[in-house]
Amino acid sequence: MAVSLLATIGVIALCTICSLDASLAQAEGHKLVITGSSTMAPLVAEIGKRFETGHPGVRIDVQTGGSSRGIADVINGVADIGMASRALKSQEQHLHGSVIAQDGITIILHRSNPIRELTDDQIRAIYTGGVTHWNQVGGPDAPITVVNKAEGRSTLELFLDYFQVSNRDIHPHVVIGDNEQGIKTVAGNPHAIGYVSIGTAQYDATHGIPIRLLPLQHIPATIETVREGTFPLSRPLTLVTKSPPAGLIKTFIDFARSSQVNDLILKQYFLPLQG
Amino acid sequence: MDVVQSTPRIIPDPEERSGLRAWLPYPSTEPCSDPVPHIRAKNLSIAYQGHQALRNVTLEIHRGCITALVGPSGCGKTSFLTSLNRLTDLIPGCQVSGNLHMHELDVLAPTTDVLQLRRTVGMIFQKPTVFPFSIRKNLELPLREHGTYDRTLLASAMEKVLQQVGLWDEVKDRLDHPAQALSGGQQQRLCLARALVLAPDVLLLDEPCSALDPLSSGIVEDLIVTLRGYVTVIIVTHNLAQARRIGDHIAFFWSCDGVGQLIEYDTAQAIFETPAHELTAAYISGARG
Amino acid sequence: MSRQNRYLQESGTTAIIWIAATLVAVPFFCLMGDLLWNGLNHLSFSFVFSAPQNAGREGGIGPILISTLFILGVCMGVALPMGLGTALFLAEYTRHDHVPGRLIRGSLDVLAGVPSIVFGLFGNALFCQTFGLGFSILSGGLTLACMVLPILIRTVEESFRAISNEQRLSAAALGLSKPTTIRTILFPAAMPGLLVGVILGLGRAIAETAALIFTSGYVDRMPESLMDSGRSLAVHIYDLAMNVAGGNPHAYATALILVSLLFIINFSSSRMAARWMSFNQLPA
Amino acid sequence: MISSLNNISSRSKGDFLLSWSVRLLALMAGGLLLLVVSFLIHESWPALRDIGLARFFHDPDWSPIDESYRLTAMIWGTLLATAGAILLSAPLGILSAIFCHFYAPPLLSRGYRRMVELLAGIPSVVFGFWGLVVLVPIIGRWHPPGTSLLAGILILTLMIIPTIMLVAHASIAHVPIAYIHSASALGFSRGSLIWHVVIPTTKVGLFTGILLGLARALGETMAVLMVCGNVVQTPSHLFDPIRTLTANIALEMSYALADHRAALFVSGLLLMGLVVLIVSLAEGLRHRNFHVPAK
Repeated sequence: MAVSLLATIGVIALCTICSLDASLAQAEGHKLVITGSSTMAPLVAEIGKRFETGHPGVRIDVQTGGSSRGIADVINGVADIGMASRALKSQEQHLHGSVIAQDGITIILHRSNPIRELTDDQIRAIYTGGVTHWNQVGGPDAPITVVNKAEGRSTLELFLDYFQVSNRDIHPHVVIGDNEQGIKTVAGNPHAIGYVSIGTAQYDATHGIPIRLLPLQHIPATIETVREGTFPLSRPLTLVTKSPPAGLIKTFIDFARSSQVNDLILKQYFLPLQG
Repeated sequence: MDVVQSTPRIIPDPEERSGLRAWLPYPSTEPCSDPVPHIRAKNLSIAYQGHQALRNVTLEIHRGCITALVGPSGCGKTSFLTSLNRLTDLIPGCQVSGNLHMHELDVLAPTTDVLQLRRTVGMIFQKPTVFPFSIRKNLELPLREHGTYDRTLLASAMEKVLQQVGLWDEVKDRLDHPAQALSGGQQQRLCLARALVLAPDVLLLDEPCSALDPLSSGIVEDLIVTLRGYVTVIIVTHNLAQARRIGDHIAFFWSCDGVGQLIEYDTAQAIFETPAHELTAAYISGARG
Repeated sequence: MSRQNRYLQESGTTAIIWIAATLVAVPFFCLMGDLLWNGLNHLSFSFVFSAPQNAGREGGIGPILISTLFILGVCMGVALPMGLGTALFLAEYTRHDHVPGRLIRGSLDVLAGVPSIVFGLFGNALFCQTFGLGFSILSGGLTLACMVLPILIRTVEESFRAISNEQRLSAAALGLSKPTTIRTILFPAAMPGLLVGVILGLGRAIAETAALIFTSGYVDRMPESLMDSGRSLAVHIYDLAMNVAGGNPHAYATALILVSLLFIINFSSSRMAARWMSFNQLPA
Repeated sequence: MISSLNNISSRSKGDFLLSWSVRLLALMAGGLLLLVVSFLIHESWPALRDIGLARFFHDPDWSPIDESYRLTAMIWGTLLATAGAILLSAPLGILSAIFCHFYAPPLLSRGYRRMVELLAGIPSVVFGFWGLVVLVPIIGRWHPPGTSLLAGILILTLMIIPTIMLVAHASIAHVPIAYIHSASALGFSRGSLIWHVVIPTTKVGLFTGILLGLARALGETMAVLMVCGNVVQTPSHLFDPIRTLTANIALEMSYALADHRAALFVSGLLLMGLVVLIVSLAEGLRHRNFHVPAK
């Protein structure tokens, strides 16, 4: 027994070493690590799957975390491609961004909430604590649960930017990370208000999740208004690389920008570049 | 085979020794008649963590004799015994000094191969210490460790020693059963067999009967007597009657100020009938100790 | 004290204690009942073996089980030899009260108390970034190995220490060398303890989430090598519960599987330990 | 005169190999703590150097985007959640250990112990999940949104009861049976036997259990992350959402950069220091407890 146990340990160690060897060999050039924006992750994962079927032996690993993480991982070299659901900032101009689709940010409520529209001022008041009860904005008699994004998420930055508020002035009840977490929180609480990517929200709303997307400045939050350019809170979905894309990375980015993935982009309720 | 003058080495070649030298006799010289002492200790002292336990023991033990070490608890008998096969190495902080020779072998020299030493010096403890596996494996393990792998040799050696200790008929049908299922007396006899299977020159016994019931104790004692003439036996015992029954020589230890000393060493007859030291006389008469 | 007073006091104490015991038991049964009630509906053969789809709302947990096994394999593959060696050193090669042993033991005690999230930080900084392993099963497994090492060493060392010294002495008296003594006598005797240690370590590793999020990552696909990122069961539950609207049903089913795995591990370990003991110490 | 040297037991090759390899492994295992600590310090060094310890307590708030790194709200969150959990679980854990020993019929006692052992094995993410889908909505109905300090306290309580109960159980089992017999012979009732004999003799053990529970509660991440709401604020009542130090790390680590990342490592270091202090206190107590012979 003792001997067999020792042997087992030996075999495990050997296997570990072998597979490590094999995997290191495999890792060269055949695997793309993509990290960043939770808004883009489901879309890029789908694109990756399709890319893999056309390129056998290639593996696309997608990890979420937020746009800032995508940028950071690319700079650190942990990821080959970063996902940022916003345009590159002025201090990030040394990186290379390739836009693959357009998206917007929408305010979401629980579907049972009778409110159909909120003005920008009302939203600002809700988020900064001026309005704490739904009946102050014509809703039911219930306290408002304010759902805010965690820092480092581009959705938060764009939201703050649009409403001209500082994150310090916001008094949230719940802080969430991913878009999905925000949707889940709002879907689970009839008196919550949150803001997420239009694509993610619309996808979930059409898949039976009880949320409602509110219009902004009377313009409905849909893919069409984003396309027309009328929706006020829109943003580009960008793939970021450290150096100008080349090799497999370039092939992948070109693929993601091509019309071959339009159906995937539309399915996630984002706006493709062409068509 | 002439053992008397020769054997400066204690490491015979494995073929000859692998437990199988029919483990019988050394020659039929009368016990204790060998003029060259088997074991010579000179000024042997033992200290634990700087605290002296045994001081300046000098004695000569003869081949084939049974030497009994007697004396009250804590007077260094067991320490002396364990220094003979250098089990003292295993006791943290134990320091042995002085001269100790077994034939020509310098037992205490750092270069001595202790594994070979312990192979030729068997030891039995107060409590039976069978290993937690089968009877067969208990006996085979030491032989394998010392280089005997042949199955028939192993089997014959096992049968011989088990017969020697009178255990064969009791266990021959359950050699593969756990040794710990045996009774205390049987376990102690198995330990004896396990020591004998290596065909030792010297056998150290540390109160081998004290944890046994009187019946088993008697059986083990009788076994020890049968070894007289073949193996040099050194036995620690608290049982004076036993020492008198089986001992050829008696070494009487006493603890002075917490330090063990050898008070008197002589033949059993001399010790019990004409003790030279008053402490000895008091102890054997039951007045002290 | 009057007799009646005393009676009242006694029955009051009894009542309080029964209430406390019930207060502990009720949430446990609620939790288990809830898991069973909501998890069993979704449990099926295909759930266990198929791949997750639609962020885990559909499909199953096949690749996640495999990733979990890989992570545990790496963890034990590293922790077991290290733990065994260290325990051997502590129990057989150094004295209990000597400096090296005390230092190592002390540092392991401290390590045992380090919160798992801190291990996550450490693993991320060392394995993912400094060693360049990235988000991978290997990083996760190594991080977990650091985490379970103290508990493994502690149990194995205790079981070596529990072996009576007479066994060592009598082995030495037979001229058995130290490696032989360890291999043939001490190791088998310490086996139940070793098993318990492995089980405890496995239990801790399989339940771990915080340390894995930053080391082995989120990817829920079938891992092809140890360098791939892989999602463990616990991370999957976390993700379904927190990030996936409509993910609760499958989170329940996954939680049920995870908890049953832990129960099976616990149960079989006590059984195995008992059988090992009886095999060694009682007539067959 | 020669004296025997210890530990030159054998010059066999196997022994040499084995003894050096176990030494090497032990060295590695012992060095692990050093590695962990040095990495944490190395990673948090930029923050300690550039930000300085004082700013973690004197900045206006926690807002890494604006380079503001006040940790006090999260420290309060951690401490309050832990304290609440200990206040609830210590009596419950100890009482249920007493229940097991003195009140429950043998069969129930065995089953109860088994149950607590199973409870101890349930992963924290399962506790968190259950808290999120069952407990939080219940609290939410009462006082929205439900994710709150209270939810954190309740879940933590459930998680550390097994630790406290099992340690208490073990130390009660160590009470010499003679104490109990002689107290019974003096005509003590069961209540006063427990109160005057069992509790005083097991004080140290009970306290150790509580300390270990405390350490577990302080270091717990996933469960509190899932049920506490994660808002950075000093709670003013039980229904306020809070963020603990651990949850903060788990939440922000994935995208933290530069000073922000270093600040998270600082909070990790802080946490580790705190937990290590408690654990070593508990270990010290436990050893003392076992070395005092029962007289």
